[in-house]
Amino acid sequence: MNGDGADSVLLRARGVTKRFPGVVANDDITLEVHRARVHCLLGENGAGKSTLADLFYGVHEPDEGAIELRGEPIHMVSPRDAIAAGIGMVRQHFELVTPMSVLENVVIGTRGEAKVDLRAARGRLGELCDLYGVEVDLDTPVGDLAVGQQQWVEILKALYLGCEVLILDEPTAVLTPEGIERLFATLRRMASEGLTIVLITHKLHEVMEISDDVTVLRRGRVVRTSLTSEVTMADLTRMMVGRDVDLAIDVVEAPRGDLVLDVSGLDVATESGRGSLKQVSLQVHEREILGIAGVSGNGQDALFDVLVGMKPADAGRILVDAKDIAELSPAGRLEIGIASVPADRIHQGLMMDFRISENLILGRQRSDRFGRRGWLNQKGIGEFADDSFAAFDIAAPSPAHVTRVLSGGNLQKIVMARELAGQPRLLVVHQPTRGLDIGATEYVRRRLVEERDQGAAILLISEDLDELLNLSSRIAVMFDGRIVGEVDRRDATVDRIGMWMAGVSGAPGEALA
Amino acid sequence: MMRLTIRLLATVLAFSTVLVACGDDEPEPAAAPEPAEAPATTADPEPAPAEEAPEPATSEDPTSIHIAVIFGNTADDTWSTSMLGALNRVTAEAPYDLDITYEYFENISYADGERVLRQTAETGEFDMIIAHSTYSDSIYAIRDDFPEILWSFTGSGNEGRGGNGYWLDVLPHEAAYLAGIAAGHLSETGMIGSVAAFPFPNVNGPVNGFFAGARSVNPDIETRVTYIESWFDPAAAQEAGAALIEEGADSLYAASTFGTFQAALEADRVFTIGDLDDQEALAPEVVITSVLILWDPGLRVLIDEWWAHETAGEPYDAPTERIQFYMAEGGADIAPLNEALVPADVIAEVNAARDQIMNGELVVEFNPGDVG
Amino acid sequence: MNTDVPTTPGASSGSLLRRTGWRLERRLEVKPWHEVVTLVGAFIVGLAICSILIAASDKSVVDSYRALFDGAFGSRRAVYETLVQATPLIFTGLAAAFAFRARVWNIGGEGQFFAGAMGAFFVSDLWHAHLPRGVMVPVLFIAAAAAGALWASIAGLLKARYDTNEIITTVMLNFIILLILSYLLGDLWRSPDTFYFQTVTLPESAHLPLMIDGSRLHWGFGIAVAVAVVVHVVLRRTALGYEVRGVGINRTAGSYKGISVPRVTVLVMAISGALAGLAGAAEFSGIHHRLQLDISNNFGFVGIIIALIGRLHPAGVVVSAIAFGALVNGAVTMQIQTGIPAALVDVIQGLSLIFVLTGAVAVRYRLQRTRSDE
Amino acid sequence: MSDVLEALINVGVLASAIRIATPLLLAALGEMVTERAGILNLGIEGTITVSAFGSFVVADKADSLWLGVLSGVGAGILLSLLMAVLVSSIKVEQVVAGLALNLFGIGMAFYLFRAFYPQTGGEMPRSDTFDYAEIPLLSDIPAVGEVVFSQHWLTYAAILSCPVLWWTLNRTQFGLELRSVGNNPAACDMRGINVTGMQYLALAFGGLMAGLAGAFLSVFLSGLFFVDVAAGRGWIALAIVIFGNWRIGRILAGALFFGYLDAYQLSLQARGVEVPHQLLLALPFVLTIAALVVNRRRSHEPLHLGVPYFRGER
Repeated sequence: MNGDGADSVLLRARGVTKRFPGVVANDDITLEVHRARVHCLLGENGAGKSTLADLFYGVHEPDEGAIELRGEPIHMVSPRDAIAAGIGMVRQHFELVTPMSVLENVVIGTRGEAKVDLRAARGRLGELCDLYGVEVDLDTPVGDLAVGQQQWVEILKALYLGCEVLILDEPTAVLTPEGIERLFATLRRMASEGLTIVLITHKLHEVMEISDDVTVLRRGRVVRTSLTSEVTMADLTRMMVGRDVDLAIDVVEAPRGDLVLDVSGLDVATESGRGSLKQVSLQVHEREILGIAGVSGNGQDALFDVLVGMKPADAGRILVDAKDIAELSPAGRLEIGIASVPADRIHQGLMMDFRISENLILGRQRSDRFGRRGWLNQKGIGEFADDSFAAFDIAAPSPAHVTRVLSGGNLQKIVMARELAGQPRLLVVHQPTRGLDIGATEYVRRRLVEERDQGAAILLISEDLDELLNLSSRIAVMFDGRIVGEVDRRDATVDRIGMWMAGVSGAPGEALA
Repeated sequence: MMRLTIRLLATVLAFSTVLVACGDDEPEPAAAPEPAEAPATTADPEPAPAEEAPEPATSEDPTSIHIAVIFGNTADDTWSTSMLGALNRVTAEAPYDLDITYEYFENISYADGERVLRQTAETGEFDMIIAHSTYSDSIYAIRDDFPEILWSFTGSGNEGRGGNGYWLDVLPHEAAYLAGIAAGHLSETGMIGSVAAFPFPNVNGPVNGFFAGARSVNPDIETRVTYIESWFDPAAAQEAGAALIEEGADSLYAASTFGTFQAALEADRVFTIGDLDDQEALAPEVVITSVLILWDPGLRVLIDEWWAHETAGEPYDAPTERIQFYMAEGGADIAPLNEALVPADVIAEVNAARDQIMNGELVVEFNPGDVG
Repeated sequence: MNTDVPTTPGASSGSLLRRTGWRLERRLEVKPWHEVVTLVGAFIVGLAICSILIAASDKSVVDSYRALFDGAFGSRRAVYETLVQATPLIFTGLAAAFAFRARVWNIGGEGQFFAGAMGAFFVSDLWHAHLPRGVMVPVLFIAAAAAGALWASIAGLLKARYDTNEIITTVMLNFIILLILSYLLGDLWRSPDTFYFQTVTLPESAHLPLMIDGSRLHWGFGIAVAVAVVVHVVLRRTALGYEVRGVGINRTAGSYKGISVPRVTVLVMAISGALAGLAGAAEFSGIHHRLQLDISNNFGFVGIIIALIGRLHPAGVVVSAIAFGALVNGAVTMQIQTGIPAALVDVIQGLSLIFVLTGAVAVRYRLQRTRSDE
Repeated sequence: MSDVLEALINVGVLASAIRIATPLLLAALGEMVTERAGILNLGIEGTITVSAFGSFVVADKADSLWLGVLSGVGAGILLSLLMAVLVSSIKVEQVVAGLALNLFGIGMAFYLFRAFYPQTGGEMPRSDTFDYAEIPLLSDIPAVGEVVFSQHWLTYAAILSCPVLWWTLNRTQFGLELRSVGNNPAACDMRGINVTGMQYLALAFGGLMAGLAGAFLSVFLSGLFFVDVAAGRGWIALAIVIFGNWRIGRILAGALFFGYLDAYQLSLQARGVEVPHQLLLALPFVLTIAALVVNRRRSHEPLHLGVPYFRGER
């Protein structure tokens, strides 16, 4: 418990600054991580946590300042140096070679052995699995594993190399509440056996639950490091956000209108079988937000894709305003007023090398407003861009600039401006505030509510329970490709939804058919 | 950006037209070589006037000629080496006591032919430009711009149009016939073959001659031909030769190709006959002789024509027919037979037949049709 | 092949460089002057190395470059010839640039060039006796574009339907069409009155008219520049061009927003093939007037290089095609006048390319000191 | 017709097929390894040419065939390392870099050839060649001995390299890492593997194998160097890699099959059978396209093939 002794400091950042073009990701960061403790790095998205982790792992080098290990400055230019020094990391986006087996993935990069002694490796790995209660088939290609299991493969990779410090970047995003519990239990056990753990998260309750120490980051700076036992959640919130916030939006609900989206018996298979949809049925009405909760990887992607026309349904019906849209292409669905905000705005929503004005018309480049007989209407496009800039308060030098230069929040504003422009009948939204700062989050949520009030039917898929509880009229929960429960917001509680998210079905009558 | 692009494109166009327009004021450069021609040919100070041959030359007469040769392939292929060999011999002969110098440009693609020929001519350095007949179209397209240059193309060609464009050809089918006699005698399997480049008349002619020669001593002999569709691909020629050997051929004539000797080297008792240039030294173990093409008489004619033009000032007047040379006229021959491989009586028989061809007693038909 | 990896700003560097305390950083925006400076720099380095090679073969560097320049621009005719040389390269360069804009890797320009020439020959053979020049020449070009488009569409359709790697299919199609042409030239299409594998000569009525009488500069050059303008307008001002660029930047986002990537892929391949086919028609009807296996001097492959040096921009393609034409054209004069071996000319071309390519990448980065305290 | 069928299993055709297949196999194996590391090298044609020259000139001037092979391999590796600098360090587009390398390599080889061997009208320079290495006893087996055991030692080496390569790729740490680099360089980087270094090694190996292919063409087959010595074999090797779906066994089969088709068409001509042989020659290319379509479900194409890797970008 004595975290103050200088000799117990294992890892230290001393005045570390890291700049990227246009941003200072880490600004003069100093912090100490003590041996055999769980240290949380807490902060909003964009606070600089992942960059700091990358600096600890040699992915990037600090522009100023130094990383110290066991009191000695260590100069790392590559993860190889970090591995050699005994640092392991599990990144938020997994680094797995999907066509290869678990065993092979673990063995990759183990130094000094010419021949892969797969038998020995299998033995050692088996011991590790037993020790921490990990159940995974070592010969399965990792591409076929569930996301939660893939994370265990990543952890095994780090442990296999015998690391002293294990850095985990947002490990709980892909886990069920039950999985989180197991992970935390394992981490505590590892810490008790002498492993030092740095856990990056933006979830307060996780900090409170697992950590010994916590460092709060905001806008690339350290706000404070303290013993977890000495702070409250309210303190942490204030430090994280810089003010007292209540993201809850006052929702005055108008009565819902006609049925817009009527999905029944939907089956969508995926190649690996993961994330498929099984017999999904749901309805969304005018002036209503249906929230879809669930741990990621339980079919949300497939649901989004099948609604916007990126994936065909294997069975079931999708009716919009009582018309079957199964045969409609994504373009056709845009035309009848189905707008969508994808989860990954950079990969699925935007052309980063387009001009901003061009991104604003993506999908409607052949509409009457922006073109005629195949020609683009430059004037129309320009006017629309100016309107959007004004209406959505987009911070960019001009619509003629390349989209790449924008920040995350402004990127999402462009997506929103584009999708909301046509007064959509149905709006399918997937993780609309992921990675946004508080201001942008607030803004996006408010626009969604406004849109609902103007009569749109909104399907909101999110992994952020607070967001769902705050915005939705009703919440349905997906688990393993099924809707396992649905509840009116007024009756929703975190416990109940959490149970469903973990795959425990609700009592009969609670889940709507 | 749009405007920038259009401006850029406009600039490019303007730039091109300006460059073009600038040139408009200048005298047509194509015509320029004419006055430049005389100094270019007489400028060479090295051969001192004192050394000049007495007989036809006046002090006005040229003492040197500079020749350019354009090769489509590299200068190593047998067509090229046969031409270089002839140039070397004619240079040594020094007709009219001329100091003959030549330069060659190799590996010039067909697509570049016209441009390269023109640029060669435009240097004003060359009195005569010789190219393979694959460039005959190109020569006719530009030769009128260079009336002082003697143009020549060598080989099968497309058509002759006279003027300053001379069409040279040589006919090696008689020499191939002689090689066929040797092959016919040497064959134990009763089959001979030829690895040929393309089924073109000037390839088929010698191949037919070769087979006819063999049949003249062994009427039952079987004949096979394989085309490799390349003038110069030793690896393909080798494999084609191997396939023929496998079929039972034990003498291979490399018609306008190169590399069959390698196949013969790797087989038991298989002989090969080189083509265009003497190849015995390459593989004396298997090459019994080579069918030679000799450009010497053709080159002499060209130099005569050029001399007449230079000294008498007569315009060039090439025949529209090809100027071709049979064996008796020195356009082709058979290389001395390999005494280590060919029995003396066969050598004697071949030499006798050669004499007969030379004095006209034996006529070998030129058969450019399909090989049978 | 996964060619659909969108790139976001971030650091990149090899560790060797990093150990020196510097790193490369991707520029957010590349300004035109960056490109110009880098290209000029690359050009100078390339020139320097070539100078060493020239000096090593005992030739005067100054004379050589003077001959090179004279050969390329020294006279009116030299300029025409440079433009003649540039003409097919503009077409094939545009073909590659258009496809690459959509990240469709059409390496089949060479085959599509021949497909175009074959299409042109086919119609000229069919109709030449009956059509006046004013009709015949446009018909030739249309046929060439159609044939090039058709041939390229095989790769486009296979990619759209089966997601086959178009680099491979287009390379294979190059070989296949050359063998088909070889077969036809040896058989059905072979001119009865010549010895070689070649067709009959085109009648005058099918010759592309000259832009400048007495030169070889035919209207193919004018058409090529016009087509470059059209390609630019299509890319910039039409919905199709928008979609083509979009598919090139991020095909996932494109398909989420209703752009049919397979459809665009097939269209792009077809248009790219048509452009390369036009090159075949221009060379066939403007220069050679008969079909032969050797009428392309690697124009299809060089077009790819032209496109990349021209930064996939039609104006850049035109400029770099003319520059390349000048290099090729001037190189012959250099060879003839100074006796530099032909092979060295190829080496010089290869080297300049390597440096220009390097420069084209380098322009996207800037060198940044990583540690101010060292 | 019987000729057509008989030629199919003719001993000479089979022996010839193996001989034709040898350089294709060598180059294809090298390219496969290169591609497994994520680099698409279109410059094999140039590499083969450079190596053929390197082998020839040293074999001829130093009068040692073994030195010749060695220097050919060295030349191949050098050119491939230039490719590595371009694509792996500078990250030039791989397709263009390969094309530029062909231009440069072939030009350089021919330039140096002329520097060493000015042609003034004499014969083509020719070096010695290796003799066939007939394996005692085995080569006496009827038919099989002639087809399989009377080839060049490099042919045996090429075929034996298949199991060795298989073992290296699938049973060693190095092989595992190499395959990983082509599939997910970021994962490897995070694991401390030097991605650039692996790609350099893979390209060097590709250069070594293309170098052997070049040496085979010059100092084994003909003892000659000429500018078109590669004659499209680099491209066919590329096709074989795809035809073989990046699998060693199938690449071996593919190389033999492509060699076989060529030998077969020559044999048919030698038998006087009239076939449009162009169509037979086109068959390998058509089949490669077909293989691409057929294999698409179980493709072993490296996931990151042809894509430059930048740390920190995804």
